[in-house]
Amino acid sequence: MSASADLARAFLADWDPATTRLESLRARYDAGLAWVSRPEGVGGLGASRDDQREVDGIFAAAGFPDNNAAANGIGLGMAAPTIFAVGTDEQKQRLLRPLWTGEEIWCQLFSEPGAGSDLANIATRATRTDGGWIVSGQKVWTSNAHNAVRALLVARTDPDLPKHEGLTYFAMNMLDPGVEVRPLRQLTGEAEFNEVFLTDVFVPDEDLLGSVNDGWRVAMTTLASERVSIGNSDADIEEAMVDVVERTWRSAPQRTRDVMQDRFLRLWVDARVADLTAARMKQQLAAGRPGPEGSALKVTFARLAQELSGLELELLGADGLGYGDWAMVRPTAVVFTGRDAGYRYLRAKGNSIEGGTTEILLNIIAEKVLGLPPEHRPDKGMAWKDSPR
Amino acid sequence: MSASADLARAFLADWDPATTRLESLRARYDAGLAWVSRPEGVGGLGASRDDQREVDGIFAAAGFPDNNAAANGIGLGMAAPTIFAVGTDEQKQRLLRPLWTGEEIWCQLFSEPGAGSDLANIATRATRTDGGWIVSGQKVWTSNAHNAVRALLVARTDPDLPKHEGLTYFAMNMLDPGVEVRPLRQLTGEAEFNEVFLTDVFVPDEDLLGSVNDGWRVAMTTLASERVSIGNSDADIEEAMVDVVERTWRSAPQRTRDVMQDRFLRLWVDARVADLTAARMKQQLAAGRPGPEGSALKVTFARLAQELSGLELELLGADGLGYGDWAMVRPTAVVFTGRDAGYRYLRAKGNSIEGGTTEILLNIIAEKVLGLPPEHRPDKGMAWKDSPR
Amino acid sequence: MTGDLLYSETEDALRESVRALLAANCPSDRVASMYDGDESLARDLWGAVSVAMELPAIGLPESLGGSGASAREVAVVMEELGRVVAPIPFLTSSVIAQRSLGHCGETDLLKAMADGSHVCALAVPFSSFGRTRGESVSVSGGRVTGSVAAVAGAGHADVILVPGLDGGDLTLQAVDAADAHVTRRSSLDMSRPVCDLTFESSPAREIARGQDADDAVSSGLLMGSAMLASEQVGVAEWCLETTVAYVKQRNQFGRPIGSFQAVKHRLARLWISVNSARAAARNAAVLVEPGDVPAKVAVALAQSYCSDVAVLAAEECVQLHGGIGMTWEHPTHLYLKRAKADQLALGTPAHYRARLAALNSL
Amino acid sequence: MTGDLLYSETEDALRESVRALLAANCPSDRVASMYDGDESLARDLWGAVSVAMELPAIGLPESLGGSGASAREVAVVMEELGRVVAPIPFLTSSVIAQRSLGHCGETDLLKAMADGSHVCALAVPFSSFGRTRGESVSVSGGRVTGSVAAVAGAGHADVILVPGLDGGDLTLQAVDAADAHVTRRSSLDMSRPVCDLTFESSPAREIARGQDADDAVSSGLLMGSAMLASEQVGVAEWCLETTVAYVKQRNQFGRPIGSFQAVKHRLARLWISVNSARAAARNAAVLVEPGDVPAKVAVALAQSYCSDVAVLAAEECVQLHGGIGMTWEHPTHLYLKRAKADQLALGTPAHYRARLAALNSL
Repeated sequence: MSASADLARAFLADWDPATTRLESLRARYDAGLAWVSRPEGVGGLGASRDDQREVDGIFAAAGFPDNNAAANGIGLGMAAPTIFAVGTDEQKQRLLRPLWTGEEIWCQLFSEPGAGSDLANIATRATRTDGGWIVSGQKVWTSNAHNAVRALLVARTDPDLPKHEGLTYFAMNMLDPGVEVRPLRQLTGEAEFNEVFLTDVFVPDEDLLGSVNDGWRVAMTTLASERVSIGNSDADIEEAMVDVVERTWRSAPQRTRDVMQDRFLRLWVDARVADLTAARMKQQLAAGRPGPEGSALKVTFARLAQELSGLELELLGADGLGYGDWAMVRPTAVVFTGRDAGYRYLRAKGNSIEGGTTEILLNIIAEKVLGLPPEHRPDKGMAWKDSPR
Repeated sequence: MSASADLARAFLADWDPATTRLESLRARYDAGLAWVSRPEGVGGLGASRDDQREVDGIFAAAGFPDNNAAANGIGLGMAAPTIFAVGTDEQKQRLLRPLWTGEEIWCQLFSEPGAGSDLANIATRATRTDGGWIVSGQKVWTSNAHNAVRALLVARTDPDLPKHEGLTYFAMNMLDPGVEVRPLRQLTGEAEFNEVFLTDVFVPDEDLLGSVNDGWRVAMTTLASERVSIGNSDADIEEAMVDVVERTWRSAPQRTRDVMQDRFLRLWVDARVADLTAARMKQQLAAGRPGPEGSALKVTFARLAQELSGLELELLGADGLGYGDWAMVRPTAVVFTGRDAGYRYLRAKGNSIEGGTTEILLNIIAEKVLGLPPEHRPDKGMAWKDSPR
Repeated sequence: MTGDLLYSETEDALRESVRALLAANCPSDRVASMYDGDESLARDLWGAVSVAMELPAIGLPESLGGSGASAREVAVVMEELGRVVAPIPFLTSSVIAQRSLGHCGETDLLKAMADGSHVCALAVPFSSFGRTRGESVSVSGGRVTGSVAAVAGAGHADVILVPGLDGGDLTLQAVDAADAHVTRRSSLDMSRPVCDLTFESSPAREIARGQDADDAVSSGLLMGSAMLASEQVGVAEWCLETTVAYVKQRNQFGRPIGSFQAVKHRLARLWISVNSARAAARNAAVLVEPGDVPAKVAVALAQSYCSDVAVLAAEECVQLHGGIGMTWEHPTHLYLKRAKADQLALGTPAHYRARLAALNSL
Repeated sequence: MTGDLLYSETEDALRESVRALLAANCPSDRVASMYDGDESLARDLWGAVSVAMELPAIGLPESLGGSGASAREVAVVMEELGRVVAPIPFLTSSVIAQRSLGHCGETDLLKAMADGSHVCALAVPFSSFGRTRGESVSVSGGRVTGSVAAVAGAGHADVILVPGLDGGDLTLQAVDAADAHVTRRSSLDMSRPVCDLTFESSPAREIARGQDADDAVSSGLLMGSAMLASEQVGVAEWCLETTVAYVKQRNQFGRPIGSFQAVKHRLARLWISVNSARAAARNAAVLVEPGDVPAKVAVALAQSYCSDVAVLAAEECVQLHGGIGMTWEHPTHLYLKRAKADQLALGTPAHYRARLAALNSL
């Protein structure tokens, strides 16, 4: 029983279940019981990371309202670590409490039509003005933009520097009148993402995160946490694709199974071995030896999700020719299970694109792990404004 | 019945079967009945290409000695077209007759240890001397060098020019004392090829083929004929790999076939479709519309030979663990059929390397057929002697 | 020996006319709007191809009001229809149903189809492989009762050809579409949606029975499979061409993405596959007519190969377009859905490989 | 739950010693000369590993003169032996035969093997999958007659363990190698050549019968398959590392060939595969001991995956070395032959996939 757990029990002993949800969450934050390993005064106790699960369990068991983490994945998973890493004390005080309680949903304004794999090619401009910055440009592939009140924004502050060097990181207010959010419909019919158009959005100096022109470094920290979580997410959050397809397999006609046996078993073996590889990566992380396996797992799981979902439609025959619904809805989360096979097939195509394309991840493995030479980059070292695009 | 055929019959009517083999062949050449579509005076009649098969048939039927074309593939397939294309009249008179009759076997001295895929990187030097050139360097992957008396040689005559521009083509005498031929043993155990070391070999001016420093262009002509024939050779010369493996398949235990059915059938389908693709290419050629399919077919047949021969060993189980013979012999030709499966498996590995690697051929298709941008080449336009190597 | 696998001059000319007609009448945004329930393109385009080129009857003999085109020529039309994912019942009515009816000598119905005013559909699941046993429909006293799921081309059909069992006999029945319950299904490929059909004592006219009915259905499906391979070539070709064009103009890292060697090699390999698929599909078109064993082998070979190539081409098209290929706005998704549905249609490649093994004692 | 898939500190230390010993005693040119009939390395190396590290007995309990190493540790030795394609009968004698003998409680023979002076081989074809029926050898009155083809590790064996039928019963018989006809075969992998064995009324001592004999053979082969997966990881690893080093220093077109993206991506994919193979092989080593269903699943998973990865790695090694990879002079061919023979050894991946289907009702 940890000291954190004792504090949690003591807190709950005093807690009146009639308190509103929001007041309850704020009180828990103020008691340092939000993220216990973070420092005191900003939702934590400076305790061990290991205590968190125990504390969460105690609150859940007591029927304490939760902060609906799933609705604010970017806030909790990317914005909070970034603010902890580079934020000022004032920013931590101001931004982290509403973030953790879910009062302020965050989104991430990184990708642009001209800056996909080449993320550093961001063209959204932030120009100096009195007491802050004026931001204009277009962002794309923004999940949750239509719910968010805050954004992690990367914008170009100095086009005379090489592309990686003139970028700056901001915590932008999404409610500014210059922000227009448009749903971006995908091949599944749904609009999971948005396009975000920024027209003369004012960002005050107090919302600058880190230093001017140091945005690339900060963004890389943010993205590293994302990639580890993507490579690894299937196993934790929902049923794995292979389990879904294994169920379809068992109910397919024997004749179909006979002719597809070797093909299905190859994928099944690959998927089970991928699980072992993921398990081994977690053991390495736990042993304090982080490796490059996160990128590798993302490549593998993307391929498997695509091949398995493709095979599943073939197994289904006539049923595979149907499709649940093409209506343009706005899902709250991407869940493969519980949807029809056609959705799985189409949505899985994005697995090798979002959060780093397979091609970029293979480059990373080749260069960082194997030490092979980098790609030829004609724009290397050039001022961004002069570089070929 | 063509005029060429009439001449052949007339020639044979006069021919005394007691004539020696060599005299017979020389007489046939002198009568213009060697390669009938070539000009008169150099073994031809200026007749249509279509007549050749008929004429060959007539000679064969009459029991006329043949010129053992298989033993001089490079002479007939590469040297002769090159000499016809760029040779002087004197060279045609001097070189073509002994080539056709098989008195002079040819080999090809192109590849070097440092010039494989990057063939233009040839380092063998030919320096001017009185009445000719002095050649030094090392060549590799030379078939038939140990039987040859003549070689198609490409050597660097001007290192101050960019790499493609300073090369020159020669018809070199292999009997020169500066030529040393060493067998090059391969992973099959055999030595199909040779390394050839050239030390101050004298090549007289009369053996220069084409112009000084124009060797690259000439070499490309020579290689184009090689690649078409490689892409296409399996079908014509010997039993196709798929037929060999299909036989092994039929005699494999039913249990093995059950579990490998889909895998074998995929390869079988690919192989049959490759045959149709080859047939379609031939129809296009016959219709006067040559396409880039030669390179594509070579890529496909290499892959199929490798995958099929790999599968064959798996089908054989215990028998696949044996191997005919590791003795270092010097085969006269590469024949997959009639050898054991282990040999086929190992030898097929070379199919995607020799005569243009699969990687280079895919580059060619991407650039020449699809019009995609060329690879970055840091040595482009530089003097060869200054370029990075 | 192999037949002529090239395109004749007549075929080239036919392709040119069809392509021009489709370019003018089948914009991809209107295909996309079919997914949102606007089916106007389906009717408009069918009208256009009927009036301008009499395409619905291209394969019928001239005596029945058709153009007497060979399977080779019909295959060229299929390639072009695939290139624009045309949402018309050409495959289901003008190829499959016409072939089945032709087998039964149903000249009156065929004549009625010649000007495009009558559309026909064979009531088998679109995923059917080679034949049907008709066991989900029973026939009695000139009426049919039962249901068939996932039928393609039934949405705008006037006449449904229903395989059904009368006692132990397979029969083929012509049913007026007005007498059937036709339920549209939300389909993976809305440019060729499938319908569930239900018959409740629907009045029917028998057009074949026993072996004859079986043969009529099989020959329709065999011809359909052969022609589907050419559609798949058209789909694959559009995907390849569109991707090649995109990677030339899309820059990242200061270079066209088409200058990255991994991209180049993938596209070169795809080109090899598409080129091979063309040879396989042409071979099927050349050999399919007699419906004999060589025809079946050629069709099975083409379906084994072309189905997967079309899917691969569409998948590569999405991947190499990056995010834009995932959007509704870009037409690529229409091709991905068509390619995947086509792979399931008329039997999957795995089924055809198993058939090839049987046909060749492998 | 998954066991510990990492290498322990003990295992790292063991690896280091074995690697140093092999680096000093197993040069690749001497492995190559085995293909030309010079087998001196096989005996010299076996002597070296016996004297310096008592490797032949590493897996035996200490009571029998061994080191009592776990399967996890033995697997580390196998990885290192694979990295140098070591031509010693460790897998066949110290893993398979020892396991079978251990099952029968044959302590005398095991003790005799502890110092490496006795080498044992189980007389089954090296391609055997899981078990044997022993039908090619008959047993009668303490003598065995019959033959077994393609046995690995029999060339230098002193004792042959022969499964044979006595009436209807499977038995396991110990035969002195001197009493058997051992014919060396020219083998695909001469660093682990196979022999054909013939017995003509050879005197034999029965060491197991019936279910006991069956179990002895099966447990030896199961352990062998698990350990083979680690050998395959070692083979794959050497091929990957050697290729990566080569493409960094080999220039063509003024650039290292490792700067071409198609090459980079292939090697990155290969790294992913080798890394995954390691997880699968470790899992088999962790779970194999009890020989129960989870052990069988883990071993089948590892064999299904690692066999193909080793072959792929060796094939990529040849291809990316270009011509030099095709030469006798370069050691790559030794790994290609080992990898391919290992793929056929103890059952092919296809057989293991079929077994996984059966074990998991797939």
